[in-house]
Amino acid sequence: MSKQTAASEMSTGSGEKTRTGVIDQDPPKAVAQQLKTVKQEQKHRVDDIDQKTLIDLYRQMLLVRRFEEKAAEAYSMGKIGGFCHLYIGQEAVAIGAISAIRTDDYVLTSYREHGHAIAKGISPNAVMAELFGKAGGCSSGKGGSMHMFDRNVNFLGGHAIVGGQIPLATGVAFASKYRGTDQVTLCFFGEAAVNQGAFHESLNMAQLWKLPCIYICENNQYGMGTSLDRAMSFQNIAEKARAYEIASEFVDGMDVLAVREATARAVERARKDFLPTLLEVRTYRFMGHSMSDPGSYRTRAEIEKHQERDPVKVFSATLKEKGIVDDAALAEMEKSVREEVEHALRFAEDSPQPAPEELYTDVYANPIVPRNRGIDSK
Amino acid sequence: MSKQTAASEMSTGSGEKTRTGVIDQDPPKAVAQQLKTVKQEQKHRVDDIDQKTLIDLYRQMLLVRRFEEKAAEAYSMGKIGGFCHLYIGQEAVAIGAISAIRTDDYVLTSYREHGHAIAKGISPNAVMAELFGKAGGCSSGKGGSMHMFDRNVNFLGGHAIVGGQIPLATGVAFASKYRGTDQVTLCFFGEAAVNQGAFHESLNMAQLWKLPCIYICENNQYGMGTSLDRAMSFQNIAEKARAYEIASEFVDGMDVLAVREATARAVERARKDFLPTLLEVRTYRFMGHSMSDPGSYRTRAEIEKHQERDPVKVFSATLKEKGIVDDAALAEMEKSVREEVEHALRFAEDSPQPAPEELYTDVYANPIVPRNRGIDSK
Amino acid sequence: MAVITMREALNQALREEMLRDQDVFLMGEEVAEYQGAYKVTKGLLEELGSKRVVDTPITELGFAGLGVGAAMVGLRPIIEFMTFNFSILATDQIINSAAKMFYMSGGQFKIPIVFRGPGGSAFQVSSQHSQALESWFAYFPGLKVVMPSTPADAKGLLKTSIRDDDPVIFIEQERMYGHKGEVPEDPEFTIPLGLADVKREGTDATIVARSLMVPVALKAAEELQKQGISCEVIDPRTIRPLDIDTIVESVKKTSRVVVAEESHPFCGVAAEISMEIMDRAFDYLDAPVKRVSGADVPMPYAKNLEELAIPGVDQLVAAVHEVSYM
Amino acid sequence: MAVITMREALNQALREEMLRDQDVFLMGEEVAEYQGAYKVTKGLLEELGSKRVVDTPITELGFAGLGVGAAMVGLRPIIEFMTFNFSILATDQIINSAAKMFYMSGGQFKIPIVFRGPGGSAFQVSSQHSQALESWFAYFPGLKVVMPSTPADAKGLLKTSIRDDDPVIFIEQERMYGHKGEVPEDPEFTIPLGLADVKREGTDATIVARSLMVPVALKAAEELQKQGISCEVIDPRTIRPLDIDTIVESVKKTSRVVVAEESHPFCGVAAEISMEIMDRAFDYLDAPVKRVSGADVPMPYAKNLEELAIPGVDQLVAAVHEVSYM
Ligand SMILES: Cc1ncc(C[n+]2csc(CCOP(=O)(O)OP(=O)(O)O)c2C)c(N)n1
Ligand SMILES: Cc1ncc(C[n+]2csc(CCOP(=O)(O)OP(=O)(O)O)c2C)c(N)n1
Ligand SMILES: [Mg+2]
Ligand SMILES: [Mg+2]
Repeated sequence: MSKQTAASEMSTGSGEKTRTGVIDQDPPKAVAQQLKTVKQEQKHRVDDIDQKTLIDLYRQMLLVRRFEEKAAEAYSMGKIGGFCHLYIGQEAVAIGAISAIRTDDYVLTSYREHGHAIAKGISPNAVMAELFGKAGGCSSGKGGSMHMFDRNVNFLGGHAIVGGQIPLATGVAFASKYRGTDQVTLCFFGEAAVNQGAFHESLNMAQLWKLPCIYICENNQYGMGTSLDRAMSFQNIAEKARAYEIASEFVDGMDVLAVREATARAVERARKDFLPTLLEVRTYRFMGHSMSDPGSYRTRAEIEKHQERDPVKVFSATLKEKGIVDDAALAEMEKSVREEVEHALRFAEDSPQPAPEELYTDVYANPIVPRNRGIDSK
Repeated sequence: MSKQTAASEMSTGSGEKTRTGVIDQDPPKAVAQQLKTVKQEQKHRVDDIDQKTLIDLYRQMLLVRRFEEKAAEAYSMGKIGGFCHLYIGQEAVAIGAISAIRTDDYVLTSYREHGHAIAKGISPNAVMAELFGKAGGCSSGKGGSMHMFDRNVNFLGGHAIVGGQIPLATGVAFASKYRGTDQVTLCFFGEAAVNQGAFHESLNMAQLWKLPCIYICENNQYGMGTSLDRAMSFQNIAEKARAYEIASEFVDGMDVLAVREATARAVERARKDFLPTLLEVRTYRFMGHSMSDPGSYRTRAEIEKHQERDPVKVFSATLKEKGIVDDAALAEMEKSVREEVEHALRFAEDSPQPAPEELYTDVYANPIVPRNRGIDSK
Repeated sequence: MAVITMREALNQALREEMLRDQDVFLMGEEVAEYQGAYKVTKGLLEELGSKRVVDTPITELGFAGLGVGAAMVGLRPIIEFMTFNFSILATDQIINSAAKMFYMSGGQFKIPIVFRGPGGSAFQVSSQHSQALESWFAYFPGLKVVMPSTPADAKGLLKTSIRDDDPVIFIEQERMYGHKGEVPEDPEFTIPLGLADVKREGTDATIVARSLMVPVALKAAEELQKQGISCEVIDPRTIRPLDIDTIVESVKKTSRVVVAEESHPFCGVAAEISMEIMDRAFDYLDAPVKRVSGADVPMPYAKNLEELAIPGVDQLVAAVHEVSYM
Repeated sequence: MAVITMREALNQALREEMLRDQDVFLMGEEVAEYQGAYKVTKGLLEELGSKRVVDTPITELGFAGLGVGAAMVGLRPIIEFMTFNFSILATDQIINSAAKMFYMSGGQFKIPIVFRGPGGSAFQVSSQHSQALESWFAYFPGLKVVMPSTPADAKGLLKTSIRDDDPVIFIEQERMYGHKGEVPEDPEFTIPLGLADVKREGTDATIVARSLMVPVALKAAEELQKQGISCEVIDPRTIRPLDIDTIVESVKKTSRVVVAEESHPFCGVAAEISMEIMDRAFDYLDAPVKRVSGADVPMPYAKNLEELAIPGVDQLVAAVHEVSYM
């Protein structure tokens, strides 16, 4: 077994060992996986999955990619304000993972969540309108890029305090166990969030109480301009799970199928036995931290090396090589995705601004008619 | 090698392996060490240390024990108020560890700090007066049982928020490195503090930046009424150091010499190489969590089993068996310690209350003559 | 009506609401097996089981956030802080998650949670363990803040808070757990949030007091009555939303106001109340609103200093004299 | 004097004080290699080295506490919060350690630390990233709170804060980094804490404004001047300690006051100022003090709503009309 494909074993809460999708045990700064090897791996995985699902996965990745390219355009034109954190390069993570759960399962994530929102089933229209701060947005224009929500598809945000969603997700999983439902919760966060106390406190509770929460660390190797090794003394995040006796896996985040499989394994443990898992998914963001990041902390060459493993390209190549799609089918998908994104853009532009009185709604669910009035500028 | 005496190896930041004083790898609920084995170990250690130091260590432990028995008495008589957390049973930890550092090294700890304060060199008079809330107390009566301070001996508190002292100590160690002094910092905390985010955040920074801080977890197996296994999913605290690549040891906290030796090893690493260490020191508190704790969460039998390993008794027995002290010497020490404690009590009783105007001093070091006056009840 | 302690009244409220609604659970440090650090949760574990009454690690940020997450999907958590001093570690989840979730999700995720526990001054535990944080939480839209001063209010307001669909900060005064009073037994006894209570009627001056200051104000009013000054004592009970109307009505009658609080003064609740009184009853005021607050210093340990730091009857009497130009 | 931005003025203050005193170091997220998320720390790493300018993990509670510990033994840390929103995670160390250490140690351990970073409303970043926290910190004795409104004030006050022996919360308005003004070059240029500045003299009404509201107030004053109303604009600059005397002097002259703030209103700084004005200048007031504050709602993302949430010139003009009974 070569180092890259060795299955390392990690301890789990129950003493059981889980298979892992380890592809790279080198420290974070080390080179990315060889393109050839990834494709090799992915081709094996393709065989286990039906064609419709494969095509669906691909289309979703492409949709998120094109959606964000369009959002970036709109941002540059001043149509979107605030921070805007693009997910380009990481699509395989959200789409792979979320494809392994049901609609009634829960997803929580950070501010870099357009991809997760779309993967969980929020329409690109509602996501784009939210970016535009419009009434038709999935949070009625009140949340913006960092706070997408949709009750109907159990998409629970969109949280902008680094690490803040980790205790929340733990609580959502607590509720599933409390009620005895078999719903699982996926909690996504960046590798820099691992340094927050909230991560530590949550993983301890999750394993102590056996909560069906799957913690998915999207290790894109940078927290803003700070590389992993400048912020974390021990950089093997999957291994940190041992400090809580939580099961964990290291996963190739450039392979949508690897993510899907690892998540599926975790989901099974969560659904059947209420057991948590930590997945460290190694990925890379191709764009700046946010739209306003000059990105001078890494070289063009470094980015390009990672772009060779672009998860969208790798996957389309695999699908073609396996004969699941041909060029015509790909072109057709490209076209329909672009149309969908255009449509989202038009929807967002046409959607009205929130009515001024909306400023004062949604503060309280049980508003107690304020006996004190006029204390603010209204 | 029997399980009890096996030296387990833990990974350290630099890849080096440290010897450990592991005496007990069983999960926390497991039985305490056999009395015989402890004494055996302690006798070996005695040979490496000069007599004066040994007697000094013993006298300090005895002093802290008698001091706190007296404080408990005064508390019951209503002379001391607030919370009062006794250290009885744990004396070997503070005294062993602090005996391994210099006066210009730093100590920070929690609210259970009478022993540490005395070991670091605050006079029993000043500690007792502080408990009495008197002007002669080491914090001028403003801090009380939980907030002892003494600048002159670098005793930096006495902190009452569980885990709060851990980042502070990390900062003190940061300052030593910043200035290039070779001072080390000892940071004591209970095992329940390990579940706080502050622990996690601090250990990461300490190893990332190589700070000369020695984290001493006094694992007395209960956080108030909650046993370790009800609060922590993975209970081997020394092992948790791996998540930060920090060196660690597991230490028998009932053997003052074991603690002293383990601390000395950590001090060497800290002084020479600015490296942090985590020590998990297994101990037990013989009294309630605080003076008001009914203690119904553990049985008399459990307490008694641990009392067989009373660190004061074990040590006096060792010293006698080794011919370092005889009964007469022990009786003499007992007498002088009791006198010292009586003296402290009288000092505290005679010390005046803080003057009423002290209410308003020490709020600011640079008080800016308040142009706004009278905003409080004065 | 039975005469019981504040502690027992709170315990009744918890028990009744947990029996009434399976979605309510109670979580915090030492709430279950230890029966509560202040014994407020006594007997609940035994009666309701360990699913409903959960002991936590010392991990305030974590379990506060866990509670908010559980509330997002419809449970109704009661999160006990062993004391509110420790809630400071959890403020991010209280403010950035609980208070804002309903708003930033455009009204999709309400957060029916109660954060409760003892607050305010305790007995000689120094500054980290003895502080009043109500103004701190009340500052944030999205939170409700409740502070009862009698066993009956404690029970009725806690029951309402548990049934309320918004995050409620419910602060029990640490020194008052043993205070006794008559408490209704009807399990449907509740008190609406946002409604002040006139604890004593009077005509010459108004004392607005909350929590620990209510019994102090009532004693001062008695004292003053002997001197021929009739004081009205108003307890807002809910700090946010604040029932300013009841206060203003009283001021229109008495024209003189003292606001008492044990908290630090700066940007405190008394300042807010005074500002509102000035805004609504300026022409009725015969004297500026007088604030009597806890000392503007961290709480000292020494008993004599601690006593000086908390307002007492004498200070309230003096303040009423002052607003009466006596 | 050179005309520079607030950002540059702050940068100068940091640089000068770090050159002056080896004990001063700067720590925070992205302060070093990235040159600061808002570029306030630009060039400092290069000039002062990585010992003095330290990038941290995202671990606010941890590095805030680390700073306090370093201050206990005599260093003078400057802790940057990337924004003050994230300081909420660190409040325990700010309040329970920094603010109280000097007091609870009986005056043995002073904490010469500056916590600084952008605060207040930012541009369309929604409620978790857009909030004003000054009243929150100012509530606690032991802390000082500073909020500059011009580049010169920013520089002079930051230098003084760094030299001060107490913990200072130094809040830079996120929208104001690009604001320009004349700034003295003298490295000994400092501005004392606790001293308000009269930004414009006037006789008919007083507007008390801080931070982002100062330029708004000055524009409103111009507007009002055209209508024949002469406004005095006072910027307290330091929120704690508060220079109430300067405000009261103005009120005695004008008899009419508007207090402007972009923060939420409840228990805010305007309430505190109003209470103090009432206390000291009751007989001079011709109208109740009027508060114009940010909306009492979490900050919305949508641009149109956001604009409505922050007080503007029109609202200030209307408020001055109101206190003038026009
Ligand atoms: C508590 C907190 N501190 C700082 C920030 C500012 N910030 C936003 S994202 C970010 C980097 C996070 O990196 P990582 O967790 O790796 O996620 P990524 O952005 O790479 O997806 C920082 C510092 C924040 N939002 N919250
Ligand atoms: C943040 C915080 N939460 C809760 C408490 C209340 N409390 C004080 S000590 C304690 C138990 C701590 O246990 P441990 O850390 O094991 O130390 P030990 O008391 O055993 O020495 C608790 C819950 C506190 N002081 N601070
Ligand atoms: Mg990252
Ligand atoms: Mg313990």
